[in-house]
Amino acid sequence: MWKILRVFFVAVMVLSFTSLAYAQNEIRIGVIFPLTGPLATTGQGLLKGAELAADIINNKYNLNMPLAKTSGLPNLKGAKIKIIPGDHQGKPEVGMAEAERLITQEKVVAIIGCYNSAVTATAAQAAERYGIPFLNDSSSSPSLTERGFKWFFRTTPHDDMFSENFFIFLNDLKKKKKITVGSIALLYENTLFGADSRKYQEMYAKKYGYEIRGAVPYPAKSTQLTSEIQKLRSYNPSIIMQTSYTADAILSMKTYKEVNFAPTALIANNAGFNDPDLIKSLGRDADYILSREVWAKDLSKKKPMIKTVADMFERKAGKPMSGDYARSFTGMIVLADAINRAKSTEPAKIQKALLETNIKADQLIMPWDGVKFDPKTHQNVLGKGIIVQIQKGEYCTVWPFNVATKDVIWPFPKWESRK
Amino acid sequence: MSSEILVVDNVTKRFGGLTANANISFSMKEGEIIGLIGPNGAGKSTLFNCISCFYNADGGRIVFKGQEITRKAPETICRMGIGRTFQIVRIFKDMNVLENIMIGAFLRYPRRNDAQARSEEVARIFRFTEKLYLKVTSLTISEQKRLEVARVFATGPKVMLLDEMMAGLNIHEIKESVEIVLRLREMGITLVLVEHVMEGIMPIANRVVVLDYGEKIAEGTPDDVINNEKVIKAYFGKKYAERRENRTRIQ
Amino acid sequence: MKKGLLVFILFVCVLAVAPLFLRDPFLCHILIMIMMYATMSIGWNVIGGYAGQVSFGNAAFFGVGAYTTAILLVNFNVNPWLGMLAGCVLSVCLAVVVGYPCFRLRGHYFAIATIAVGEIMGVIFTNWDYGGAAVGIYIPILEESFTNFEFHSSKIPYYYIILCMLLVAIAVSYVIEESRLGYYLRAVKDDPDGARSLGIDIQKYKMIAFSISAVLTSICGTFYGQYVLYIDPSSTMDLMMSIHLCIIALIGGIGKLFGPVVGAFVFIPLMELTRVYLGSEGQGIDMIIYSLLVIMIAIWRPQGLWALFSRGGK
Amino acid sequence: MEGVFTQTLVSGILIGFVYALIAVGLTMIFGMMDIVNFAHGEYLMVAMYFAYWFFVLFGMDPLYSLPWVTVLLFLLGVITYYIFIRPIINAPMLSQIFVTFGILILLRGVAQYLWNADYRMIPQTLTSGNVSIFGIYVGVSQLVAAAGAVICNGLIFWFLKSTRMGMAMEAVAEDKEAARLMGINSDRMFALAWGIGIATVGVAGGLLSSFYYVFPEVGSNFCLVAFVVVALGGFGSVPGAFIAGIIVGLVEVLSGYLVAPSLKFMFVLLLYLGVVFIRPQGFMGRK
Repeated sequence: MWKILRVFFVAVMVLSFTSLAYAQNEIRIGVIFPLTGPLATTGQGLLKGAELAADIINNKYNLNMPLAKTSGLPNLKGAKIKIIPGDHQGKPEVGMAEAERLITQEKVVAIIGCYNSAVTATAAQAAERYGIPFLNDSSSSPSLTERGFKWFFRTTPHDDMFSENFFIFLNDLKKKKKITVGSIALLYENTLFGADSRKYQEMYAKKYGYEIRGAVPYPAKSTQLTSEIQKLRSYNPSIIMQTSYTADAILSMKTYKEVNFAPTALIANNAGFNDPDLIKSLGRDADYILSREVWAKDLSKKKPMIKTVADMFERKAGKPMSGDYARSFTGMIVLADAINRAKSTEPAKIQKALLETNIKADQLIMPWDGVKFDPKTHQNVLGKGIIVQIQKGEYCTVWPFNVATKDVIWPFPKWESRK
Repeated sequence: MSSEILVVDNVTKRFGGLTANANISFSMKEGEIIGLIGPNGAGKSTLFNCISCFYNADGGRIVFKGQEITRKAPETICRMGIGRTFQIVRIFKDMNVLENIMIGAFLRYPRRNDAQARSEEVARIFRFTEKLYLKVTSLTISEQKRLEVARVFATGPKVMLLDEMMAGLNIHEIKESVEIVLRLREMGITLVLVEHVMEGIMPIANRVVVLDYGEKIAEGTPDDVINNEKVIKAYFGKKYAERRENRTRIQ
Repeated sequence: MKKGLLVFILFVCVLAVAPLFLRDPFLCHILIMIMMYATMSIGWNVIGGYAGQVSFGNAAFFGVGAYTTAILLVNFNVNPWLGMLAGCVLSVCLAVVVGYPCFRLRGHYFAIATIAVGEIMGVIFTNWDYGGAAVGIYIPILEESFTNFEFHSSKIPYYYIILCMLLVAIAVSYVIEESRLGYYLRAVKDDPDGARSLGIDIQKYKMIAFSISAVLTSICGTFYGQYVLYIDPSSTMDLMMSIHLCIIALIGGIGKLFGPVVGAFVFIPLMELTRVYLGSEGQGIDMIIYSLLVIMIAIWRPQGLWALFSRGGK
Repeated sequence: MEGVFTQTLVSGILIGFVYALIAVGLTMIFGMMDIVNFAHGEYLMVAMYFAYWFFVLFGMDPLYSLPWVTVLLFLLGVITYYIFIRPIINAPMLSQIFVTFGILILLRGVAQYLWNADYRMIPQTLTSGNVSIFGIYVGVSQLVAAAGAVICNGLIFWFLKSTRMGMAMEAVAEDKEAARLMGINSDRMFALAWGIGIATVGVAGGLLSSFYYVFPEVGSNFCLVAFVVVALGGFGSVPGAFIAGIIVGLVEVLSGYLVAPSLKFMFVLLLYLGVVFIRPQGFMGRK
């Protein structure tokens, strides 16, 4: 028996000290997401989004999108994008280690990642140390672009803007739809994502003159949320703003129904509420939830390209596209476009090209006004958020009204009034 | 009273309803060997544990060299000079002979080399010199019991409580144990032996204390005790005691 | 013992020289992680191996070490090295406060009580706003120097610092094994009542072992904070980390001086490799391999791999 | 608003019953063999997946598939015993801990390999929706789960106390060697203990699947609670686990509602540490 183990042990040591050979004309881009652990399902989807973008770039598709019609990067003799995946398991130190591994061992020219804000923080630090461009596609914690990093770029808007959108939306409801909007209570997961969202929601509530009756943090991975929701109910708010990942989003909706508690509106800060698994698990109980989003399939009425990409994604990943997966897709497109314009994989040139990025709105599958990076913070200033509502099991854009495809259903119907 | 090294005064111990020891008193002078005998279940082990503070007596006092120790912890009284062994041998199975003794020696010799030297010396006294590095599990029962005594001796005690040291031994081993007890006494150690093996304890004990049903029914030199009616009754039952009485009267 | 000493000296020389040949930072990172986990596992071995008290709460000491240094640095601008000492002192206090009641329990009850204590510490730090609560603490990026305990240009200084910590841990562990404390702990583990009858105050000695374990784990907490420059409750006080410390000692050889070191050199690369090469498909294959190894060792080789290498070990 | 408090109380008791049911299997296995099954939460996860697949593939509502899930888990328990546990029956505590810990990671890895990491839930079941009793709204599936837990606990208690097989198992728990002298094949008893222990967690999984999501790591949410319940109730005591389960459920929900939700689990742990320091063997455990 021990012969085998010793051989196995030697093999392990040898394997870990060899570095991998790789083909010549390919652009190696590192992609770091939570591929295992509690957020594995989101991580896998994000990876598929980036892979779809790489596929579109590497082959010819007639889509009005940078590099879609050509195969590979024309300015680099048609070199193909090669994605090197990395799994950070939701742990900051593993994110840093993966970033270093991809940079030093896999010799990637740039990195996209990491979804979890805390992991993006440490991974971006590693990239900064080695001077490798780091494009953040889906982390929404505002502090990431306030650390003055030279190599860090972010395409997605962050919580600061998203939180403000909530209250602009509420104001629009009051002005245009003559809907009275009452007091608000917050329910959020006691993690970096939740704590950050709460801070900004409270800040903007004060700024726009809305009353926050109370804020209830809950521990992640709870076995039950009854006590939290009952405490929320004791504030008897009219609107609930919730920040949860998928597991607790499902559990909380089930509990709302169970204790027969229906606020006049439930507004969610993306994440779990925009995960296709939510609708799959809750079925019709998920209806009427309002959630901030950066992408929605029904936007394709104004931009058909969105539907074709969404269908390609569904075929590739086996689940419908969501805001998160659209953002990792867009992140790859923006990065590839920059490398192509830089005409080289040399980090400084890519950085300069990223700073000059100016992608138009119609070339994106996102409802943004385009992609342009602020020279100091490297944050995409043209990013915009939208608000979607789940109606009959589908995400429909309801705000801003000029882009909306469906009318807002307000208030949130009582549980017993539903069929 | 001053030369009394250990005084047991009205010690009582109850387990729920059962009174294992009821008002037992006796005292010991330095260098004496006391035998503690009595039928099974007489409360010998309970008294033994009370003295060594593994149980805290419910009533009465135990005084060692003028200091009360009734409520003390076992480790404290060991430091004060009362060492004890166990009915079922409790030696450290993962250690060899030398290491077992060293655990005892460490009490008086904190530095490792001194403890090791002392242990080797103790091993010589207890004839373990060739077996120092043997795993203790390979020792015979009598060797294991002897090792336990050696280990306690290494802590430098004034009084040693030996719990059924001779039980389960053959004649030759009993003789060996007796020699060890005598040598301990020569070294000025006071001994309390709980025993069933009469031929082992009777020849060497200065005094014998007999317990029955938790009470002290007799105390005295071995000869007094052997002829004491109450002791015979306790050991051999009422019927035998009466028959023996008639016969002696007839003679 | 001669052979063991020779092996140890060779081992130290190889480690000391390694960074000069090893340019690749990622492998340097793996070696740093191996040495950090080895140091912590040696700390765990003092209480779990020598004293036989299986604790699943050692990650709390790691967290206290990391947080004390970080808070003192961020809020009071205290040098990280002083912060490390403060961390050790606080960890020892925690060990005593937790140890006193917990050591009255035995076997499974003790193990589960330590899990409970570890989880309580996690909840407290997740809700302690002054300590950054769930947001965690970003350790300020200071100018690179030994006194600031921060190095940005290369990992080599970190490598040598953790190597020294590992050597300190091995030395402490060796001294314990050869001293009264080591023998007494083994006696307590083997037969508590027997030990008491020989004058050993078992609570006191378990407490000493737990405090040493706390210090060795706490210095690694400080190191981790200065190395990653970001700490949060879930990455520093995680039950899985406490369990990994036990597994590493188990794989290498419980209660043996070099057990944790061998264990770390097998376990950490395995974890990194399965994650890097198999994890990305997210298929869980890495978990399956890692679990089968743990089961195999637990069933067929409880004395650990160390015995495998040196024929019966120390 | 007073309805809210009583509602919290009721839901605390209901979840407490489920905790009790999960803990009963754990305490039985420990009572018999002094082995703490760290993988207990993962068996719960496997049971929930079985219930989910019965629903998706055969359209069976979790209540109908419950007997099947229980039988499958019973077999899984017996297989686990013969493959993993028998070799370490007399091994030191640490080896036992790491074999069960190895099983925990193995089941999680297999679940992730077979069914990937998505969150799954049975959307519409017989017991969905809620019912109001004296004005208190309670989920029907929680009620059914609680009822199932009580019945199952009762069955186990009856089985151990009055059937021949049950008493034989109690005997083996008391003293392995003595039981063997009485002609009881302790090996088969251990297999039975594992079978029944894992089967009870199968029932809990089946009942939970009607109102709780499942994904490969859902076991860890319940695992620690089960340990606390077992240790609080006293290792090896089935009635102890039952009472402790309800108390833990209540403490968790009430402390969450009255004090602070994010600290609710800490109160459960403090309760546990408090009780165990006073009575190390828990409420009703053997010393």
